[in-house]
Amino acid sequence: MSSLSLADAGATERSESARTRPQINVPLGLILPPALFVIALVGLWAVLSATGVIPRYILPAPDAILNEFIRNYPVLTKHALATMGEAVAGFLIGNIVAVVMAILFSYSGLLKDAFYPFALISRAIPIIAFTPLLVIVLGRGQPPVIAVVSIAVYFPAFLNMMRGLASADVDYHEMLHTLSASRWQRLRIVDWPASLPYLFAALKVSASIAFISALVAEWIGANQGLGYLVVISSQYFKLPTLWAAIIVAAVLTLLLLAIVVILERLLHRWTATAAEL
Amino acid sequence: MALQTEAIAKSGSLSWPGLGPTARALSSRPRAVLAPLAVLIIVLALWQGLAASGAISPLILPSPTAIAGAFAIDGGNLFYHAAYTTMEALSGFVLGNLLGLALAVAFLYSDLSRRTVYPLAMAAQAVPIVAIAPALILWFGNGMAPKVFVTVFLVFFPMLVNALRGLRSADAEVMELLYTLSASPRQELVMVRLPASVPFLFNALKISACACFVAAIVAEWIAADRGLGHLIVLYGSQYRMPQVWAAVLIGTVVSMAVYGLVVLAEARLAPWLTRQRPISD
Amino acid sequence: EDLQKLSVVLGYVPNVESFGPEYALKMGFFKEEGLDVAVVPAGQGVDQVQMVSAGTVDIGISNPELILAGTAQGGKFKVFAAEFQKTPVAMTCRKDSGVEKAKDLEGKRLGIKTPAKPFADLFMSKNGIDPTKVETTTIGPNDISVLIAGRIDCEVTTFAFNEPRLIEAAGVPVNVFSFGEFGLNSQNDSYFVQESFFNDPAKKELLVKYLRAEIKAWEAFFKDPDAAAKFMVDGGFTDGLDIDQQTYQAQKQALYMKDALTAEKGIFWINPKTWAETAENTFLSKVTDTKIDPTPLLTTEILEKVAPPKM
Amino acid sequence: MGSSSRSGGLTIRDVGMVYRRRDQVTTALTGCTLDIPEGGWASLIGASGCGKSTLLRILADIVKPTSGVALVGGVSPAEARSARTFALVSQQSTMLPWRKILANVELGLEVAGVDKAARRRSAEEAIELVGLKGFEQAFPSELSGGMRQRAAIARALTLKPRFLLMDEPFGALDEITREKLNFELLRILKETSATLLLVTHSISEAIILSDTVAVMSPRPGRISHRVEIGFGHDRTNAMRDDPAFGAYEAELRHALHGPASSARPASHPIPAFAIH
Amino acid sequence: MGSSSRSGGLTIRDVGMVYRRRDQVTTALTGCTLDIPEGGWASLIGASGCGKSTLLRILADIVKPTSGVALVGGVSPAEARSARTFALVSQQSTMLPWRKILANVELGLEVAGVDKAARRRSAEEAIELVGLKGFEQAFPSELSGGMRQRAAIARALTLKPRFLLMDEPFGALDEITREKLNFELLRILKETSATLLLVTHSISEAIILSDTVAVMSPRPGRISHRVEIGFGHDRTNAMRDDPAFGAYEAELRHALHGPASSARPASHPIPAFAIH
Ligand SMILES: Nc1ncnc2c1ncn2[C@@H]1O[C@H](COP(=O)(O)OP(=O)(O)OP(=O)(O)O)[C@@H](O)[C@H]1O
Ligand SMILES: Nc1ncnc2c1ncn2[C@@H]1O[C@H](COP(=O)(O)OP(=O)(O)OP(=O)(O)O)[C@@H](O)[C@H]1O
Ligand SMILES: Cc1ncc(C[n+]2csc(CCO)c2C)c(N)n1
Ligand SMILES: [Mg+2]
Ligand SMILES: [Mg+2]
Repeated sequence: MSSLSLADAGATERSESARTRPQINVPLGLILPPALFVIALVGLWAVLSATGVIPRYILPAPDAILNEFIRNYPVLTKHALATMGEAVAGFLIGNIVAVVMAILFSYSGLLKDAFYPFALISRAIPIIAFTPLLVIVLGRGQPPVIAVVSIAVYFPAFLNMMRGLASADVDYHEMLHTLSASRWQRLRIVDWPASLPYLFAALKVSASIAFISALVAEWIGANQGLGYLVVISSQYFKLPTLWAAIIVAAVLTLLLLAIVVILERLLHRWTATAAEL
Repeated sequence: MALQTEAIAKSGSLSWPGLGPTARALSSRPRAVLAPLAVLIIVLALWQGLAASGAISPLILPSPTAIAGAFAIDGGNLFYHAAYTTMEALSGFVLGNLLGLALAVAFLYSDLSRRTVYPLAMAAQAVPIVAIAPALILWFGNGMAPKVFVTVFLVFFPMLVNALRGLRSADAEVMELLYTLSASPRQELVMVRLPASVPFLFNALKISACACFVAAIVAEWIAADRGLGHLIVLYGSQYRMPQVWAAVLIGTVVSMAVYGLVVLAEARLAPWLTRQRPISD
Repeated sequence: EDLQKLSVVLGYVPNVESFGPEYALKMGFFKEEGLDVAVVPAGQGVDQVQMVSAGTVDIGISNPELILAGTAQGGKFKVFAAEFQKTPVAMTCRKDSGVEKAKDLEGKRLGIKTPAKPFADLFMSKNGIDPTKVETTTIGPNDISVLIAGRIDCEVTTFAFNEPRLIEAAGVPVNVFSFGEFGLNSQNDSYFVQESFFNDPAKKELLVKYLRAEIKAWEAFFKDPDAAAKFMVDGGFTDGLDIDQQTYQAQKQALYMKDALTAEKGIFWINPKTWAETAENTFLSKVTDTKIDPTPLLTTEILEKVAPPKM
Repeated sequence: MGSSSRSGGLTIRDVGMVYRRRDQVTTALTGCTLDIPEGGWASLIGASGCGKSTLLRILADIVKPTSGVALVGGVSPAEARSARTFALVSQQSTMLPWRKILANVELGLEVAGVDKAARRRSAEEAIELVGLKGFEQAFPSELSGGMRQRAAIARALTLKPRFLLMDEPFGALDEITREKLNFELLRILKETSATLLLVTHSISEAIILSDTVAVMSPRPGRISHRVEIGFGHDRTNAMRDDPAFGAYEAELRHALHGPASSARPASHPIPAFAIH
Repeated sequence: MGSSSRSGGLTIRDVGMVYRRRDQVTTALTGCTLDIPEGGWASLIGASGCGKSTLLRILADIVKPTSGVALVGGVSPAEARSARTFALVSQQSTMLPWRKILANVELGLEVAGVDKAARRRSAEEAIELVGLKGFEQAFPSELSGGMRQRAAIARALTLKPRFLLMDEPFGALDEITREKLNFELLRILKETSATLLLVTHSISEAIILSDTVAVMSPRPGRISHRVEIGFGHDRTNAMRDDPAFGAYEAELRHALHGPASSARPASHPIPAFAIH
């Protein structure tokens, strides 16, 4: 830390974990650096494409993809909506199940003893092995995709919540213990607030997993969605379509992340760090 | 009832020591071993019954005994491919986590890098591997490299997010102490931020202990001539389901073993995390 | 009136290869037969043999190798029609690689999709190619960019009228080696159901109605393949179909669907000789552990009732 | 003195406590015995690390003694805890950092299921009593050390417990605030006929607030001395002038520091007492 | 007294501090002025929440005053911090929970880049000094409150700083330990000619350890009184018997509590002082 920052550097440090950090009120300052960076990257990409360093049969030039967006946006929109629905539904289901499971495990020794290993193992199984089964049980279309997303997404939240629910300072627990608080009160008053930083870290991870797993699942068992579009367009070597679909997926991922970050700020003001993004 | 006298790991994950010292767990807390064992036996029995009843096609779900049979027929081959995948997965695990941690540290000290690179790292997570596989093969050839790349790619992000959060979780008072001691940023990192982030770091390691195998297998699934992913595709295309499930099972067991190692490492490296709570009911 | 439900899973993503089911559906031919048909598109990751064996769909359209492999693993199927008399499966090579005949493959680089590995080996051994002299790499399921980039000289497997066209469109001329001419013929896109389904007389009757309606669609295809391609592209069954490629495919495909047998018996006829060859190859390539006699699998009973046009 | 018709006070009988950490064993308490009748006021004084907090934590059912018996109101600490008969003010004045002061003070009543309006009222009263009015909406991190300590006292007071277990509750307070709170505490004890066990480092505070002062000696911690304070329960600040007060002080000092130190806390045996 | 040839002591000139929290504004300090010459010993006493810690935190460069100037050794707190001329013992005796006591005590020297053997030696010495021998390998959570506090003192002492800023370092200690450490501190101050600024709630401790006692009055915090203690730097416990000691006590009490209270800390205006 430079001596220039003087005391307010210390104050900033303090705010990071225990206090509200002053919000950066200039959205421009928030948006500008990444925007400039993206513009620079696209420029580089255009140059590399034009000079043939990036072959077009791998990654088309930016203008080809832009053209694809203009020409083909109804198709992209249709598939994007399908994927978004699946990813968001899976994200919600997976995370809610994870949180509920973590809570049950944290407060019931028997449940935890009996099922914790399986909760772990389920993540270690490659979901691809599941997909045909899911397609057969749930039929083709969105349900198996949502199931795959839920399974892929639950793990970070589950693990982080198991940890977060156990993370509260022992002193707090001793206090509640002497107050003879019920399990529910311990959860509500201490463990839940203490676990929020863990939960939000997990939600950010799973926001990214949600879309990739929706895409992979669509690749296997769907007839719509960006993953399907990726497969179809790769089967017919339509690279502009393929990359347009990828870009849409990436943007949607960022959108979901942004929602998580905003939620974090709203729900958890006392530890939220400004400008996570 | 008040506190139990033997230290009970505070963190939930600690008290189930993975595939580690089962014997010790059995002697100190038999339920932690017997209960899952009971669940396992019930599940296997139902599964066997279901498969035997013919309700589920053997081209979809083989019986547990058939899977066990696959090991007998094809064990050597399975283990050869599993070793290959393990090498890819572990390389990706190590490199990906180091990358994630390094990025988190960079983001911590450079706001600009965080604001520019973080969204892109996030967006990159949404790029389906199918789509970039041809590019990977083109650039990295067709050996382990592209698989390790995919694994790194999928592993670094959980570490990045958790590490970033963990590095910021240091207690304000402790940060103040280091500040008044005029610690350098590096000292602050090594002495406070990293230790404070240990619970988060281990969670990321646990997430990726499983994810690295899934990632390596998916990468092999696309184009590989070796590894469990290759076996799953090849055997799958021939409907040799017991072998497919055996390959899946090996992958699962090996990644659980890695998970168990992470758990053991955590208990070793972070003993202060085990301060015990009073047991209220 | 009461329509009877029936479902069919296509052999691939909807394209002119599956013109029959899609056109019959669109034109109401199935309805005319009293059928309510659900057409399930396929493509990457969809396995028709598994779906039929699990009862998820009634009719599957798939490759004989897969139907035989499924049979070897305990599936019980009945094959009642076949789209192709000659397999469209092919090896595609860059013209500039100089591979003009099979033997030329020696000293060249061959890209192999994982499921095609056993057949690639068989292809080489059947055609006197020393596999140790061929540098092989595994490629992705839809990967033609490696070939375009020149990292490999040839790849298996491709469809004769699909990938070659795409590769040439990217500026790389190719030679195509149709597997049928190299001892690996097979009746691709064979139509099959579970044996129990076929053994139910009421259901068997549905198959007759189904095939009758589909054949009616195929008659339209043969009248005007170009229009069929246009129908598939405009129908929006698959996003991103290309009219030029589909027109090309339609014209080529017709040649693969007809031969002496269909001229004598009718299109979609089942050729036991081809099946015997495929069964032999499936065994030789170790995809099945035993040599399967395909005869009990095959039936021309439905075809005989439908009496497709002889072309 | 102080003992009432109710079932019992605080009983500590032959309590021992051994902490095991990894390789090492710390014997924090051995053979501690102490009885405080219902309604009685007792203080615990002793050197740092001698086991005072441990004893309180045993009574509060946070740790279980490795030997001996502790009773709170005639029942085990666990039962007393379930019945919510005691309140503990812990040494580190624990506040939930994400709750504002008002919510932190309300916490005890909230856990006990008291309705919102009533607990708000109690909390506001207690906050006023400890001199924190105006800081209801501050987070704990925005208070000074002494203010946080007072908030913790306020939380315990809202509970109107039968037994008050306080671990150096006034340690971070200046003399005036401390004395004011001492007398507020006395008033409340009398109003509610509560039993008090107080850990303190101030001998005079111990005398002012107690019927019985127990002196603990360290390594291993045990109760080495007991001084009964004969002031009855009507206490005024004037009792400091009572010659008895000085005598008690001397006795306690003596008990704490050994025979030579009864005049002042000065003459304990440290090597270089007067520094050139 | 105490002032040396070095560049400067502690200077607080017209310092004001306003904390803003969300909607509310707390004026913690206004127009505080205080000079402590190099090598001088000063104490800060005052009511809980009057701004003592804030003042120390300003000198330690943790917070920046909203007005006025603070200098440590003639330079800004930030520069003093970089130059490592001061050590702070904070009110909450911060320990890194993942480090054992020895490592926690070594921390300051470790940060300063002192080699392993030397810092180990210093730390062990300091640990011995504060009476924590035998607890080097314990985690902070395994120590009593007073023991943690002593560990924090030990850490500061290892640094042998030019300026010692101590925020109630002895608050959680019993009288004996406290007094022992008082005199150890005096010895070290003399040995190192360090400058001391001590926050304490004990008037007698302030007198024993200071040349100057500054009295702060609350709301908003300012320095309302300064008492010079004329005992020189050779102090023994005997000074307690000096009539001057009593006079200083009375004066400080008076300054703290108002005119009526010079005799005892008792007569501050609380409503019901004597309780029936
Ligand atoms: N971070 C903060 N944010 C807002 N207000 C604060 C903050 N820190 C301290 N204050 C306020 O500043 C005032 C002075 O606090 P300070 O900690 O300096 O008091 P103190 O004299 O050290 O008291 P004590 O003897 O109780 O430790 C208090 O009113 C407190 O509420
Ligand atoms: N959790 C623990 N694990 C191991 N040892 C402990 C633990 N808690 C306390 N001890 C040890 O027990 C002894 C008594 O500690 P305790 O906290 O009861 O002392 P105390 O009398 O309250 O001291 P203080 O006045 O300093 O607060 C100490 O030696 C301490 O190191
Ligand atoms: C028009 C067309 N139809 C199917 C395929 C997929 N495919 C390529 S090779 C092959 C045989 C399997 O070994 C199959 C089914 C395609 N690429 N193009
Ligand atoms: Mg204590
Ligand atoms: Mg303070």
